[in-house]
Amino acid sequence: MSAVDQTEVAQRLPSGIERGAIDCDIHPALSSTKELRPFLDEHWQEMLAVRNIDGLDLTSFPPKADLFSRPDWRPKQGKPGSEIGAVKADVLDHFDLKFAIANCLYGAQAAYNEYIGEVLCRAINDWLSKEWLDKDKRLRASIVVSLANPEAAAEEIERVAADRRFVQVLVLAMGEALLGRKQFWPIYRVAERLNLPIGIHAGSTYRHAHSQAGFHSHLVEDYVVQSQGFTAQVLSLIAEGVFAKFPGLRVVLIESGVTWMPALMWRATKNWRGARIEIPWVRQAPAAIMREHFRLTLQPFDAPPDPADFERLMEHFGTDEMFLFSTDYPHWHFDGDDVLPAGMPASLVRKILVDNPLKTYPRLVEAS
Amino acid sequence: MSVIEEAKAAQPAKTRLKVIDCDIHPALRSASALAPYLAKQWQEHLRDFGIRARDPLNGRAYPPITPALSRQDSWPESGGPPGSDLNFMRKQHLDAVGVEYGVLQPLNPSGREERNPDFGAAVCRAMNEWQVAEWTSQETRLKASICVPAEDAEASVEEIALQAKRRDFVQIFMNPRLREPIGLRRYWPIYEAAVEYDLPIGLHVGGNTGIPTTASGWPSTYGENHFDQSTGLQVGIANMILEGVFVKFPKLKVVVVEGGLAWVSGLCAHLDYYWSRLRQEVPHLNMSPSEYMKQNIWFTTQPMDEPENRLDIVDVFESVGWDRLLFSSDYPHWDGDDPNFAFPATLPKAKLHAILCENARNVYRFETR
Amino acid sequence: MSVAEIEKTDPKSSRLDLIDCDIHPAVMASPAALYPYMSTRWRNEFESIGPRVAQPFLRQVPYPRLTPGNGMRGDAWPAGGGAPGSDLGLLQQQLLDTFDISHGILVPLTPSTLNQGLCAAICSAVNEWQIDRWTSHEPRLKASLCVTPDDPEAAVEEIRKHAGNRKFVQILVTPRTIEPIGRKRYRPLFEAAVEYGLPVALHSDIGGKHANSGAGWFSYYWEDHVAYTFSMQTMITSLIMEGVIDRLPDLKIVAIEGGFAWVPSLGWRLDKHWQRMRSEVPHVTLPPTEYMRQNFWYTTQPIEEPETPKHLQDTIRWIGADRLLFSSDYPHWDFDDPRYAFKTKLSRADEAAIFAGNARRLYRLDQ
Amino acid sequence: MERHVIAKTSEIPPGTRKLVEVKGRQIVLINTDGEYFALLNRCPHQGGSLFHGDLIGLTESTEPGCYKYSRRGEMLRCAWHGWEFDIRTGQSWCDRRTRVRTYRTAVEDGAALEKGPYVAERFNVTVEDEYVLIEV
Repeated sequence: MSAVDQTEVAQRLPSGIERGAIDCDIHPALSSTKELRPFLDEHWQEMLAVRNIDGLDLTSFPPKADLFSRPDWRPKQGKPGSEIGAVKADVLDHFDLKFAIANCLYGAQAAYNEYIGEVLCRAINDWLSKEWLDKDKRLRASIVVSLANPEAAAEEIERVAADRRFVQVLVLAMGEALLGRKQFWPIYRVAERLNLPIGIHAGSTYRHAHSQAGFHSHLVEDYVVQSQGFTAQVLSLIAEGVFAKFPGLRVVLIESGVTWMPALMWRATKNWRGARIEIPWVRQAPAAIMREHFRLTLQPFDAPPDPADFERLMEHFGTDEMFLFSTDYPHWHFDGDDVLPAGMPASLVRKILVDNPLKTYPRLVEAS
Repeated sequence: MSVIEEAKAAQPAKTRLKVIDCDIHPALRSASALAPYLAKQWQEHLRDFGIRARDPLNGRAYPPITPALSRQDSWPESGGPPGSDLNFMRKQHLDAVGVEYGVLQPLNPSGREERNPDFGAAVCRAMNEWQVAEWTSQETRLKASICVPAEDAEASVEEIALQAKRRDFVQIFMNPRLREPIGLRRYWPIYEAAVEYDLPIGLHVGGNTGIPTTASGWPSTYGENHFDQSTGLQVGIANMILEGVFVKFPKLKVVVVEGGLAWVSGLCAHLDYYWSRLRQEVPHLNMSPSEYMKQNIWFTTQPMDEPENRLDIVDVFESVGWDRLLFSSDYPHWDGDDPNFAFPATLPKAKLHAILCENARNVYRFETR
Repeated sequence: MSVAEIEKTDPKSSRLDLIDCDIHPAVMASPAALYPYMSTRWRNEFESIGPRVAQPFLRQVPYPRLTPGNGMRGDAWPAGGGAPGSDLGLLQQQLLDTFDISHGILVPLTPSTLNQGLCAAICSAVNEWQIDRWTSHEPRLKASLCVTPDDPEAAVEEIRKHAGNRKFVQILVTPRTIEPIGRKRYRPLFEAAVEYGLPVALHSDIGGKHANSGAGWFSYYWEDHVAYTFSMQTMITSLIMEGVIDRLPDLKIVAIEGGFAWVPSLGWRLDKHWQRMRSEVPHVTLPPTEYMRQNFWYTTQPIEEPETPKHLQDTIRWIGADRLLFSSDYPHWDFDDPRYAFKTKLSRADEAAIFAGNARRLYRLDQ
Repeated sequence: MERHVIAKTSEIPPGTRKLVEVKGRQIVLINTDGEYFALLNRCPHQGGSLFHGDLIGLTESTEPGCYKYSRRGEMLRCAWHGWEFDIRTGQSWCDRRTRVRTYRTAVEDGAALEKGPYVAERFNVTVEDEYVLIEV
C-alpha cells in the first residue's frame, strides 16, 4: 500500500490518523496485587495477605501526576488505565487501532527480593493474558520480567511466549546493571530466537541515582533526565557487543523521547573511530547500529517548536524507519487527537502508524 | 530438650516501676488526615505525588513482615492503622505497662526524606502540628519529636526555633542515613540549634536515601535490610564523632533509637584502635572516640538483643554503661519490647530503674521543659 | 576511491581573533608544585593519605584511556620531560603561537576529594599556583577560580579572596556534585558568583559520588566519554527547575567539554515537560529554553561530527550561535583544531562570535 | 613523479620512524621489520600529527570478548583522536571513505643512485651507503 495523503486520512477519521494504526505503548494499570491472587500459588497468596505486599507502584510514575493521567482519561475512581472499557473507548475504538501493545508498569520489576520479583512478574503476565488480551482481540502485550535472575527471566519468556499475543520483552530503563552486560544475555538469546524485541521503558528501579549528581528534587526533572538512562543503555548494548552476538535482536526504546538520539549517534561514532580498539567487536559505525537495531516510540515527542524543523530532525536520524506510533495512554503528552507531531510529512505517517511497527514486531505480522 | 518455660515478668505487678518509653510510633488515621495541617498547595501535592523519596516503590521496596509493620493485636477497633487511635493506645500500651512519659516518633509521611525540599519542610511542619493537636495536647504523658527536613539545615533550624518553645517537644527527630554522612558540616546548624534549645537529637534507625543499606549494594530481603539499617546507625555516630561534631558541640546529646546495643562496645574498640593509628587525619579530636561515645550518646534498648545465654545481655549493658540506656517499646511495631519481659529477672532493681526511667528523665528533663 | 586530504591551512590566517576557552595546565601529574601553597596540615595529608576520591584505583582513572598520561595528545609531551600541559614554553609554541590565540582560559582539573577540608585546600593552592606559575608569565592566559561546591561556605570564602583579581575570569566547579547543583545548599555559591559578576563554569568530570549513569556503571571509556554530557544535562535541568536562574537572572553558566549537539533536545524536553508539570515547579516562570538562551553558554569541544556535516548548522541555529565558545581542550587526545573542528562552513558573523566574540563579552576580556 | 632521497637506511632501524620534509610536505617514514612506509604527516580528520602516534597491531574480533591480533606495527594511530591507518595503504580502519596519502618507497645503494635521476636536497649520496627514496 502506498503512502496515504494525510488530508485524505484526516477526512476519514476524526483523530487525524489512519484507520488500522498500531499503538506501541499503552499502559494497563494493575490496581492492587489482590488482582493477582488467582495467578499465585498458595504460599504467595498467603504472603501477600499476611505481609500486605501491595502498593508496589513505581515511584517513577505517580498515577495522579499530570504527566501520567490525561484529564479526560482519568476515571472517577481508581488508577487511569485500570478499566478495560475505558481503554477500549479512549484508545482502541477512538483511534480505530488494529493493535495496541500493553506495557504494564508495576513495581514487580523493581523488587529487591528476586523471588517476589519473579512471582509477581509471572502473575502479571498471566493476568495480562486473562484480563486484557482475552477481552479484546486488538490487544497485544509485553512480557514483564525481573532482571534479578536472568536465567529465570529467560525461562519466563519462554513460557509466556508460547502465547503469540505477547510480542516483546519489557524492562525498565534504569536498573541495577547496564543491559549490555553478559549476565543478561540469556534473555537476549531467547528473545532473538522467539522473535521478541526487547522493550526498554522509562522508569527507574532506584538502584542508582538518576543522575551523576544524585537525585533531583522534582518529578519533572527525573522525567527529563530519563534520556540519560536510555542513552546509557544504547551505549551499553552496543559496547558490550550484544548485536555482534545476537544480530537479529531489536530494541525498542519506549517513552524515551526521541530527539536526543542524533547527537548521540554523532558523538558515539566520532569516539568509536578513536576508541574502536577497546571494543573491536563493534565493526560498524555505532550510528549505523542504532539505525538497524533500535526503534523509538513516538510519545512523548520532544519536538522542536517550529514544525518546519521536523523534517530537519528526521534528516539527522538518517532514516525514517526508527519511529513507532504510540499514544502512551493514559499518560498526558498531547491533547485531543494531536497525537502526530506537527510537520510530519504524509509519507511518513503510514510508516510510523503501521509499516514500522509491523517490521519491528514480527509477531504482529502473523496476525495481520 | 525441655519445654520452654512460660515467660516470666521481671517484676511482679504490685512493685512495678514507672516506665518512660522513648519510642512510640503514632500513625495517621489515613493519608488525608494530614491535610488540615498543610497549605492547600501541599495538600494537592501530597494527593498527586505522595512522598517521593529515593526509592523505587514509595517505601514498599522491602515488603514488611506484617501489615503496617505492626503487632497483630494493635489494630484499633475503631478502624485505622495501628498507632492511630489514642484511646486504644492508652488502653493497650500507656496504661497497661504504666508509661509515665512516652516519646512519639512519627515515621510517615516522612518529610525528612522527601526530595522536593519545600514540600519536605511543609510535611515536617504538618507532622509537628499534628503531634501537638492530636496527641500531646490530648494526653500529657505523651511528648513529641520535632520532625525536621535535615537535608535543608536552614529550614530545619527554622522549624526547631518555632517548635522548641512548646513544652510538647522533647527532642529533634532525625535519621542517621542521610544524603551524606550525618557528621558533615552541612548538618551542623541543626546540632547548633539542638544545643541552643537543649534538645537531644533522637537518631531513629532508618533513612530512605537512595544509598544502599550495605556498602556492597542492596540486600534482597526485609530481614537483611532490617539488620543492615542498624549498621547505618553505627556509621552515623562514628562519623559524627570523627568529623568533630562533639568537639564543636560538647553539650550535644544524641539518643540512638531502635538500633540494638550489642554492637556498641565493639564499635568503641574499633574506633579507638584506628584512631590511635590514624590520628593525623582527625587532629581535631581531643579524646578517644569511645570517650565521646560516653559523653554524648545514649541508646534505647529495643530491639533487645537476645543472646543464646540470656544473661549475657547484662554484660552488654555493662559495656554500654548503665547510665546510657533508655527503655523503648517501639509500640505498636512487630518487633516491640514489653518492659516486663525484655529484661532478665535477676537485674538489680536500681539498674532496672535507671534503664526504665531515670536515665531518660536525665536526658529529656521532662519536668523542667 | 579518493584520498581524503584536508586542505592545509595556515593556522593564523583564517580569522582575526581566537579565544580558547578550555586549556588544561597539568596539575595532578606533579602535585608537589602545589605544596608551597598548602598548609603543613594539608600538605602532610596530601603526601601520606592523598586525595581520596570515590573511585577504585589509586593511580589510574576508572576507565583507562586510549593514550598515555590519562588520554594526552601524543605530540604534547615536553621534550624536557614532565606531563603535557606542564611546560609553558611548549604550550605557547604549540597552542598560543601556532593559532595566534589572543586569550586562553586555563581550566585546571582537580580531584573531587572526599575530605572536604583537603578538597578546599587543593582548590586554594591551585588558584595561587595558576597566578604564580602561569598567568603572571603569560598575559594571554586567564585563570579559573577553583572551588569545592559541596562545601559552599569554603567556596564562597575562596571566591571572596580572589574575585578582585581580574586574572580570574570565572568560577570553576565540578558538575558531579553530591546533589544536583540547583538544590538549595549550593545557593551561596551562585549568589557570590552574581555578586562578583563571574560566570560559573562546570567542566566534565571523570568521577563523582554516583554511578556514571542512572542505570549503573559503564564498562568502557567509549561509553563513559559520551556520558560526560549527562552531568551537563543534569546541571542545566537542576539550575532551571530549582528556580536558581529565576532567582538570579544575572547568573552566567558555562558548560565546558560536553560538546553541544545535545543542547537542543534537552531544551525541547524541558519545555515540553515543564509545560505539563508547572504545578510542581511554580517558581519556574518562563519556558526553560528561555533561560538556556539567556544564562547558559557551551564550549564547542569535543565537537560532534554528524555524518552529514551540514547538519551541525541546524544544531547551531537551534542553540543560537551566541551561546557557543570555541575550546581546544589542549593537550588532551580529543583536542579540537580551530581550523578543522567545524566541518561545515559557518557564516562570517557566526564564526567571529563562536571563535572569539562570545567569549570576549562573557568574560569581559576587554575590561 | 620525482624520486627523493630522504634518509640513510642506517638512520631508521626497524621499529623506528623519521619525520622528513619533501616539497613543503611533512612525511612520516616508518621502518617496520625492514620494510619502509611513507605517509603524509597530516591526519585527514583534523590534521593531527601521525608522526607522534603509536604504531600498533591490527585488532579484530569475531565476537564479544575476542581480541584477534595481527600485523604488529602496521597500523598507525593518530596522535590526536586515535584514528587508525593501515601503513601499507593509508586506509582508515573505521571510515572506509578515508585514506591518508601514502608514498611509494624504495631502497637503493649509493652506487645505483649515482645513475639518477633523484632529488636529494639535503643529502650527499655516497657509494658506500644505502638510501631510502620516496616518490612524490
